Amino acid sequence: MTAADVLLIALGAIAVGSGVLVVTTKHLVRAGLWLVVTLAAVAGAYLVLGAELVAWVQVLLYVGAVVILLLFAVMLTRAPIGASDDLDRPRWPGVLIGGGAGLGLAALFVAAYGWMKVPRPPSGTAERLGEQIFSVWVLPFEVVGVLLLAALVGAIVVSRPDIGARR
Amino acid sequence: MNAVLVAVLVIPALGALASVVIRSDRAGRVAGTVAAALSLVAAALLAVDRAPATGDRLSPWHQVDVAWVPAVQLRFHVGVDGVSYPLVVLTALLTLLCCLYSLWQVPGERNGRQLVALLLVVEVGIVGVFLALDLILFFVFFELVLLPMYAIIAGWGGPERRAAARKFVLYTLFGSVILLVGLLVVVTGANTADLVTLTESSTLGANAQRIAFVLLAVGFAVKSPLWPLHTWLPDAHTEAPTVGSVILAGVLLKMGTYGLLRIGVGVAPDGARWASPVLAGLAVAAILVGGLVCLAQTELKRLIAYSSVGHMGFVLLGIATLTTTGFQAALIGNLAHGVITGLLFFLAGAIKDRAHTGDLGQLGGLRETAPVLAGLLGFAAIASLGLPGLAGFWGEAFAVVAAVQRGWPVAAVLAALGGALAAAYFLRLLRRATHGPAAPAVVGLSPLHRFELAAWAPLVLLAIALGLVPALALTPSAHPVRGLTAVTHAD
Amino acid sequence: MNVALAAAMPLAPLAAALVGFLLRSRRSAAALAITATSAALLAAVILALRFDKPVSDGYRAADFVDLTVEFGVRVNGPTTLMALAVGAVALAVQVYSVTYLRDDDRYAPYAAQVSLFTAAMMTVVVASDLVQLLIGWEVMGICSYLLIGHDRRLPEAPRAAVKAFLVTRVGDVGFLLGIAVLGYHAGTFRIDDVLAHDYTGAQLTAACLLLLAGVAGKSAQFPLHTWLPDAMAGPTPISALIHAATMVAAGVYVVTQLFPLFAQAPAALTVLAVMAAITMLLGALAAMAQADIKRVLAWSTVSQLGYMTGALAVKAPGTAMFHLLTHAAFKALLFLAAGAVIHAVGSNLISVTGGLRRSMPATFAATTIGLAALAGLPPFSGFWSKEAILAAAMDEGTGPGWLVYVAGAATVALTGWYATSLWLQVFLGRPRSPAADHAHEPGPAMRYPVLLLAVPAALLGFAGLAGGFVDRLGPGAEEVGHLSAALVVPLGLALAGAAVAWVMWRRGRAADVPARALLADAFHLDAVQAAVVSRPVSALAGAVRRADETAVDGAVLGTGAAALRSGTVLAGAHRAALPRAAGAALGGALLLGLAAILLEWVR
Amino acid sequence: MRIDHVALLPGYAAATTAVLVLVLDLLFPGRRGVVLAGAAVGAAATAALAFGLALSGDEARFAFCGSACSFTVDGRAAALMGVFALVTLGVLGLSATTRAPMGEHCFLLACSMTGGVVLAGAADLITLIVALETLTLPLYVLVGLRRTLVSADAAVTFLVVSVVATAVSLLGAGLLYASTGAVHFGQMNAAAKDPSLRPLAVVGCVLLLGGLGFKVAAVPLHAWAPPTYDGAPLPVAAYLSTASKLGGVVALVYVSVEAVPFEHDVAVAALVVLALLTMTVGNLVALRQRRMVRLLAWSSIAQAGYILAALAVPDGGATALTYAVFFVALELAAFAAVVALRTPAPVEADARVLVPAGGAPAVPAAPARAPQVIDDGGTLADYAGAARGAPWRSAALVLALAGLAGLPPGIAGLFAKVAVVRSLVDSDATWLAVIVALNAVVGLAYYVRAGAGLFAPAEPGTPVRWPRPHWTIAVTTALIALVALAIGFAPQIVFDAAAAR
Amino acid sequence: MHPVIAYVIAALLVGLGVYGILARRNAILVLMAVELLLNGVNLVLVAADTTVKAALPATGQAFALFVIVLAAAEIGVGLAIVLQLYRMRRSVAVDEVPLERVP
Repeated sequence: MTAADVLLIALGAIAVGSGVLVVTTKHLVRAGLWLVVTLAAVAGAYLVLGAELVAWVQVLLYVGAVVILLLFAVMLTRAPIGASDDLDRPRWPGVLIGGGAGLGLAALFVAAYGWMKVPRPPSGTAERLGEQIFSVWVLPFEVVGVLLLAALVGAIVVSRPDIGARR
Repeated sequence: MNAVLVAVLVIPALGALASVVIRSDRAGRVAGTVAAALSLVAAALLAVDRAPATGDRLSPWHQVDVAWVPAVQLRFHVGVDGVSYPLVVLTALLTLLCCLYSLWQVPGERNGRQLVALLLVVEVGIVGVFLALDLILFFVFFELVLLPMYAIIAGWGGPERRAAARKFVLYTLFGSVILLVGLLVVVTGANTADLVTLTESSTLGANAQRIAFVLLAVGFAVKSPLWPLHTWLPDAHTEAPTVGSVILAGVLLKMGTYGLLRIGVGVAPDGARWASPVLAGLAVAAILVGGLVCLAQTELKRLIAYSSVGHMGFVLLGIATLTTTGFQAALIGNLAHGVITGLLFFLAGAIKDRAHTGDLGQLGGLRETAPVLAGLLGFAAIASLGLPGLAGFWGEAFAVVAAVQRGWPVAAVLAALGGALAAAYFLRLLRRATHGPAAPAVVGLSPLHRFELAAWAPLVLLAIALGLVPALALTPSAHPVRGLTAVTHAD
Repeated sequence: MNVALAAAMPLAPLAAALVGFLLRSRRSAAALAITATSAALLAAVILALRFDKPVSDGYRAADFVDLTVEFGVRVNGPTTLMALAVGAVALAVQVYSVTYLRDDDRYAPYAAQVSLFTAAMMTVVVASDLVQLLIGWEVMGICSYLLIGHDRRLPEAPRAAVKAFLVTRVGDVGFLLGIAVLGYHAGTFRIDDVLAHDYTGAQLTAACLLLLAGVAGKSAQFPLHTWLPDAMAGPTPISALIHAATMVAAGVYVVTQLFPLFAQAPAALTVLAVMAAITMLLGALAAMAQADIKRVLAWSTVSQLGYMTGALAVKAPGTAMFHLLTHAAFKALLFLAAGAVIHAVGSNLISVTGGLRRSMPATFAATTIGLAALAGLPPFSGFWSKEAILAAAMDEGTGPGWLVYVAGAATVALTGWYATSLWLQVFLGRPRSPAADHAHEPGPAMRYPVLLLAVPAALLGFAGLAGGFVDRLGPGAEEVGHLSAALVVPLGLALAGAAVAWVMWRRGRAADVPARALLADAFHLDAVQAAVVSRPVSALAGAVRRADETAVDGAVLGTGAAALRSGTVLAGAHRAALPRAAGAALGGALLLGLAAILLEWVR
Repeated sequence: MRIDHVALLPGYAAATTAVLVLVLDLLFPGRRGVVLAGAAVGAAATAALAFGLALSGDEARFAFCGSACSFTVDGRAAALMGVFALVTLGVLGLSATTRAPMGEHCFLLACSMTGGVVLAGAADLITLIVALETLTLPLYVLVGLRRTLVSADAAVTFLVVSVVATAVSLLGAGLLYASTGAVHFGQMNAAAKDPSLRPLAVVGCVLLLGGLGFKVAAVPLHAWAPPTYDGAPLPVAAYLSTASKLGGVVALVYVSVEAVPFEHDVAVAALVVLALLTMTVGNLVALRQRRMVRLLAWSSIAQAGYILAALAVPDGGATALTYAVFFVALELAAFAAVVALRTPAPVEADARVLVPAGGAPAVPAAPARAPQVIDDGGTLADYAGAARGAPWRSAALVLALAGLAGLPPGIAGLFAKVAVVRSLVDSDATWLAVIVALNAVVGLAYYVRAGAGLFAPAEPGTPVRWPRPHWTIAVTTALIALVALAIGFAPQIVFDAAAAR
Repeated sequence: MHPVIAYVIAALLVGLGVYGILARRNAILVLMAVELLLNGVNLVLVAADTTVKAALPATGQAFALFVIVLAAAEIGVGLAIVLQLYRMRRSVAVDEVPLERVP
């Protein structure tokens, strides 16, 4: 039981706890905010696992961009600020499948790794990773560029009905 | 000569193309008919300067062998020999007659050149089946027939045509997909699809042969059709236009029996020997069921259709005996049935077109109002009940002889009784339709048209010729049949 | 040369038939038919004169690789005689018909059919191969069907025609199988080879019994005799043809040709004897009670055929042949004469005739000869042949022999009775109807055949004294022409029967025989046949058709319907909102994962 | 770090096409023809390069190789790149009258094509998944571009299910990595020794396959396909059912054959189950469809089942790809004919079909101004009389349907079926072959119904001659149909290409 | 340290994500749930780096980065599409989106 384990457990508790709130709260906006907490906690977990770069990208991209987008969307769809009761459908399928998936995976991992112990990974992997991305993974990186461009244009064209509408 | 071999397949295809492309309906029909005539000439030419028979096995008179799709072991390997030649000629002949008939009349005056085109495509498929010496190629041609025939029934048929056509196409496709699996069992097992090689020496294991033969038999049984896989036939025949019925009964069913003999027995002889008793049992059942149903049948075309079930039962019995006598009987039975039932359906069509009913209850006294038609119907019926001296006799009588030869007395007796049944229901048909006072439906029928007589005369003559000179059909096939039995008895 | 002549006998009428079917005018049709038939007869005569030794020749017609069929001719003694009889009767019938069918617009096809019939019978006579024989055999059947059904005015004609063909066809099933057995074991169907081949007893018995079925059908032996009386529906000349020289003769003739086989199959002969005994008695009894001239004659034929098969059963084929010939002569005569009577009074019924002696002297004379021959009174032909048969039966001495003899003797008495009775009722006494009053002889074309036939009917018996003739009859004809003291028994019986008939006639009670209804209906055998065969079969047919349509086809349609239904159900499952899609995806993935784990775990 | 740029040429061409389209759209605003032409040229160039590559040499080319390469271009990959490009070209040809903004339409198609091209060469999981995502993501937008309620629903359906499926396959990939420590195909089966991690590997493999099954619309990840196809603009539906499906097949082949042979027995089990479900459910439900596009959608689900069946036997990869290519050709022909038959009303008649808020029907709000706009597949009944009114287009459709049913004249389809059944029988899965065969019978039932609909008499009042399609659509349809017919007579090309390594 | 902890957290996040996807009506909330799921995946990938002897060290982290970008792109387009849906039917409830329209 090292400090790392304690940290991990703590962060995990936060992540899972707020995750539960994300999928159960009756307030749309709060769901978004709880998501921030979860993502942040996961980012922390990345740090503990020695993946700084991933952690920071997580913070920037997710907490910075994605969540903001989501909140904007919430606004644009005129969601009520207060609690709304019609957010959920019958729960049992979710409970069944979700529970099955989560617990099943957990069991799988426990069975696979048990209480195995590994040395804490060295920190400062960022530059190695970066260089890797620009060498080994440069092809997917470039393709992701195309992907993002497409996403950008697509998002614009979809959300601007006047584009291409002939008059 | 090999050019002719290809021409037999290409000419009808071009004819079909022409009759579709040509704008004027009349010209289109004529073009198609000309093509049919040419292909008949070509088919007849196949008999000249044959290659000498080599050895005891399948040795084509002429053959063409070109690689096509190595990946599925498909070669364009076609050839003709004594077994396939008569059937090829019969196919070409019937197609020509149907085209002639369509020159004169098309049901409901619906676009005749398309009908002619479809007939020609069907001819390509059927002739291809008889010529193919490669299993996959055989299957390609086998399938080629399906949709055009569907279109003929669904497009030019009677009131219930859609349902009948759908039943036909689905049921027969069921047969041919099973057949496909069977063929591929053979091909993958022997690692060749070449029929000549396969019949030379079957490298298949006993078990593979059994599986293969069962699948093949089921596939062909649907086409033949063998009881109890026959129920698509009556509906199809009842609804199909006259020319459709003629082709269907005349040659399309033969693909099944021919395939069973050529491929089923040819490539899986051990399987055949293992399954032959069952096959024979079903064949006898087909004979009896066909006869009894006909005895209780009240619709002209349905009756003829069911009689086909009985006749094909004899053919299959002949094959099932695995004796040369049986094979020869099956082959000549095929031809006879093609000629006679073709004629019967022509006549039934003529009657239904004129009397506007095929119900035996409403027909009657035909010989009072239309003596020639009645006479021809009588002739066709008598020929079909297997009267000695006419084409039908040889196939049926010698199927029985073959059964005796194989040591299946019970099958022989039952089959012979089935022959008696045939007499019973055909005489009943004649008594209902031709004898007695003229029924209102048959009063004032329009006289026979010269195109009709032109289309029927060859069939009448053939029925007599095959009856008096069976050697016409039996001599060419004697050698290949010997080869086949050599395979089936090679242990 | 002989071969060519023999070949000409069937081929000439055949050609006439094929051409005849295309003809329209009656003149040309008649000319053609008569020419061809006379040609055949001429050939038969020449052949009979030239005949010295059996010949046979043919060519291979059908090659079934390990079995072959040949078409050819095979000439021996009986052949020549049979051919003569056929030719003569056929010619007589053709000539007679020209007048008899004077006002029938379908004479042309009729004549062609008769020619075909002749050709078929000739084929049977000269066939050198069993299959070839079978061809003629069955073509004859179909011709009888066509000709019996010829008369459009008679409502029962079609039925009778169908019956005639079907009953014989049922017999032919056995015949075909018999041929198959013989041919298969001998490896050929050539009659000479078949006769030469030595079969095991079982094979022979089986084959012969099967053949007998066919013989019974064609030669109207019990229990397949029922078609013959109904066949009266056909025009009278056709009856003459069928009863005298062709159809019914074929069965007997074939057995004489194949007799060496039967001789080695005692079981078959015993069966034949029983069949013969029943047939001759049955026929005679039924003949006694008929009110219709032609039916009397028809039943008499049945009974006479019984004699012939009886002769075969006692191993005297030659005798059978002899009786066949004499019978051909007098039965043809009787029918044509009866035709004349019917023509004159316009009815078949005995009750409307009477006293025709004066108005129709020629017919009277001819009929008298015919009936005398039928009754077996000396010196007419029937007497000789019948004596020969009874003598042969007595010599045979075994059980079958005695059976045949006793039945034969009894039949002689009955025959004497009904022949006499018919003769008295029709020609003597006074006319019993206006028609009978104004009756008159028919035209020459009908009269001369009758008179010509009277000659053999009267004298053919003496041929039995000519050695050459007897030799030609074939084996077992030794008795022919040798009269012994034993003949008093049958002769006496015949006279007794005649006397009884005369007494009853004088009392005016000629018609009322004991148990008339039962006899008239021939012991209701038709009804039995209908109950045992016809009705069950048609019931079965109906059942099978229903089963085929509901069960077999139902299964097919059911499959289709089931597919559609399941399609509907599944489609219904997709008529839902988006989350179900997502749920399906995730649930599916989860299940796959679990399944994989389980699979992994069980291994 | 070796990079063989020749191997990348098709990829570059594809990406360039996308950019080119953007530029053209900027330079010539509103000139739909120019943009379309540009995109077409780009796609053609890509195809040319790809096939050139395929024919250039036998030895494979590699790029981005560290310890292992993440991009491999052998003959097969090159040919597949070419097919992607050709399909895109065909869809562009059918897009002439689309009511989506042409610039974006073409751009997104080009991006998707890029994804496909890269996918064909992908040699590691990351590249594979990224490429697949690039192939898919633009389609969300394209589906939505009809701007009707139907298409908005379609887009959301597609989006949600797709996202979920991607997440599933990512999870699978993650587990595979966690158990093998490698993502390059070559190395994955080399690694994975640790038995305790085997369960992880198994589950990962199955999840990955399942997630990819979404792309080919394998049951139970299929429910998105019918509504999405039906809601999308016809050309996009055509693209979805061909290129996108081909992408799925490629990914499945690479993963199941290249990546995880060490789990092959498990993979086989999973694939067999998927195959059985997919073909049976697809065919049975297709029996009940009344709308042309939905019928094609369900039929394409069933066809995916046959492909999966082929994948389920050892070295069935080549067969699966062969079948997929034949299927793509015929399916594209079918959609082309449908587009040509359902040619839209002229452009100016077209109102802004974007419905004002309030969820009114999807047709123009003021039909008084604009005639009813035909831009979907319609029902089968809508095709009555087509055989008379538009014989050639109907012929093309019949050809395609026959081929999909596996019957002449669509011999290509026949050979496809033969190939699948053959490989099944060859590896002693005869029972599976029989099931495939029987499914083909069920399939024919609805193909025949659709085909016969064309010959049904038109209801009175409709004009006899059908409106002529835009010339590009006509030409494209003709070409596609000809290709579909031609490869039926020279199928060996496809067989060879699919087997070329 | 014990990687199993991280793995279990990941598993739970995945479970939550799945639950959210199935239980939520609002499309945006569904997308949020997807994010949870993907975070779980990422955690698996990152944790994997610490347990396996990777052929190429830190591959998991690289993979995770790509996943994050993919997720971002999907969210971007996804939200646009959701907004379009909202414009069409004034609602973003996924269970109002039919898979098949019953005419």
